[in-house]
Amino acid sequence: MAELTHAPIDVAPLLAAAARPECGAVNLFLGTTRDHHEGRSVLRLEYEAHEGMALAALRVLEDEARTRFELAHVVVVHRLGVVPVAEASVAVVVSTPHRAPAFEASRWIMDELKRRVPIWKKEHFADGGAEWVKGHVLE
Amino acid sequence: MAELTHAPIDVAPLLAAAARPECGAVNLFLGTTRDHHEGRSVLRLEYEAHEGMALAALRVLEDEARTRFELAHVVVVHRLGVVPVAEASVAVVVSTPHRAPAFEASRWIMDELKRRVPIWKKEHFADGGAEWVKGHVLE
Amino acid sequence: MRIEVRLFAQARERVGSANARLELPDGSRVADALTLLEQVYPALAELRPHLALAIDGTLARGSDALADGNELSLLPPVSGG
Amino acid sequence: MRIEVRLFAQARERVGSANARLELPDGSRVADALTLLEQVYPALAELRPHLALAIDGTLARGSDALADGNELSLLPPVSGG
Repeated sequence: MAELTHAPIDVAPLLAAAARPECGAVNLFLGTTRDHHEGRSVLRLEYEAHEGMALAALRVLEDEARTRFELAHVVVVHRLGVVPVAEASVAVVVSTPHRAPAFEASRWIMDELKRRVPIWKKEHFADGGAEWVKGHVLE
Repeated sequence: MAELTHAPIDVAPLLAAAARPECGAVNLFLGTTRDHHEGRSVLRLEYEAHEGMALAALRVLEDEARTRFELAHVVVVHRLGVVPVAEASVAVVVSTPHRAPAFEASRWIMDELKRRVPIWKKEHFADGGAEWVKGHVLE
Repeated sequence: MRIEVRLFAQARERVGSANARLELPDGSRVADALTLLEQVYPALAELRPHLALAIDGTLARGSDALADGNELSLLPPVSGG
Repeated sequence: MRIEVRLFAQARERVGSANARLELPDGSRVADALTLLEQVYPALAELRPHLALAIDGTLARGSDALADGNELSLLPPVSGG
């Protein structure tokens, strides 16, 4: 079940929970802070959420993905607050009997997460500026 | 760089090595032993390789994937010997600046690995039988 | 009636606070609350076409009615992940 | 000349060993080695259409020439992952 955390994401327990006897595939996707964006050097990202709505939206996403891709297991964890370069802001773990749906589900969850979940990302640049990333109007 | 191992695959160092400042996406795929296949209950898998050729083929795969998907980082680890249910026989880790190629590369590597790498898998069934999985003629 | 407003990201920064409190006449709708907020915080106007809105954690429209004690959230375009 | 044969998976099981040694006339090709192996181990015949072959770790064809000391690998259809 989805979680929000203000601490670094620990993937070990996520992978342990994803090991299922009935499955042949586990996929873990991590979205990490990249040190550049559109030619500017990025020092860190900072995330903010409507935590109640974000958690609810992530859990709906998990449920939809579980049905759509016949997942045996799915967990999304999103970190909030400052996320330094090379650290993960989001982890998506899925387990499936066969591998193709594991890739498809992970990708779909990430695409939908960026559209549907009230979380905001601010980039802090080496040149001193900071900007909220242009996002998607929530529907 | 690709590895073969007779021990359980430890993903922690693989993920640590995949954390790259210039990347925004890390994908880890694990192929795990499933407890059933075509209606039969599976107790364990057993893998065998032409180790020299398999390692060389995996490294060629890594190089091709690195070029084709512009990967910043790629490692494939394959376990040999007995792999119990729910444990990983193969791990593929990639890092990319953006997420789409991370999913595509992971999937491509797994598809090609099954065609090109001299590794063989035997299923041991609960009913006492054991069978080599029907595979792909190496080209 | 009294409405608690929660502001996020750009909306929060333009207002300078994560929270605001509005006093509105009975029968007011979400759009009325936004209009009042824009009078107090004109920097919000530019953001308004891009805002999603929620009443007590559920997405809402400008035409939705407000009730005393509602929490109204101003949600700029999202960018998680 | 002497050829070291390595057998994997089904090929290994049908022969009952991971290794074999062949003595072949000079000028022999990969196909000659296979034919001799099939005489000694008839259970290999059924597998032959599906085998890939390698000389010293490099994929080879039936028509490729063998040299003294070559290692010939018999590689059944692969199923890693």
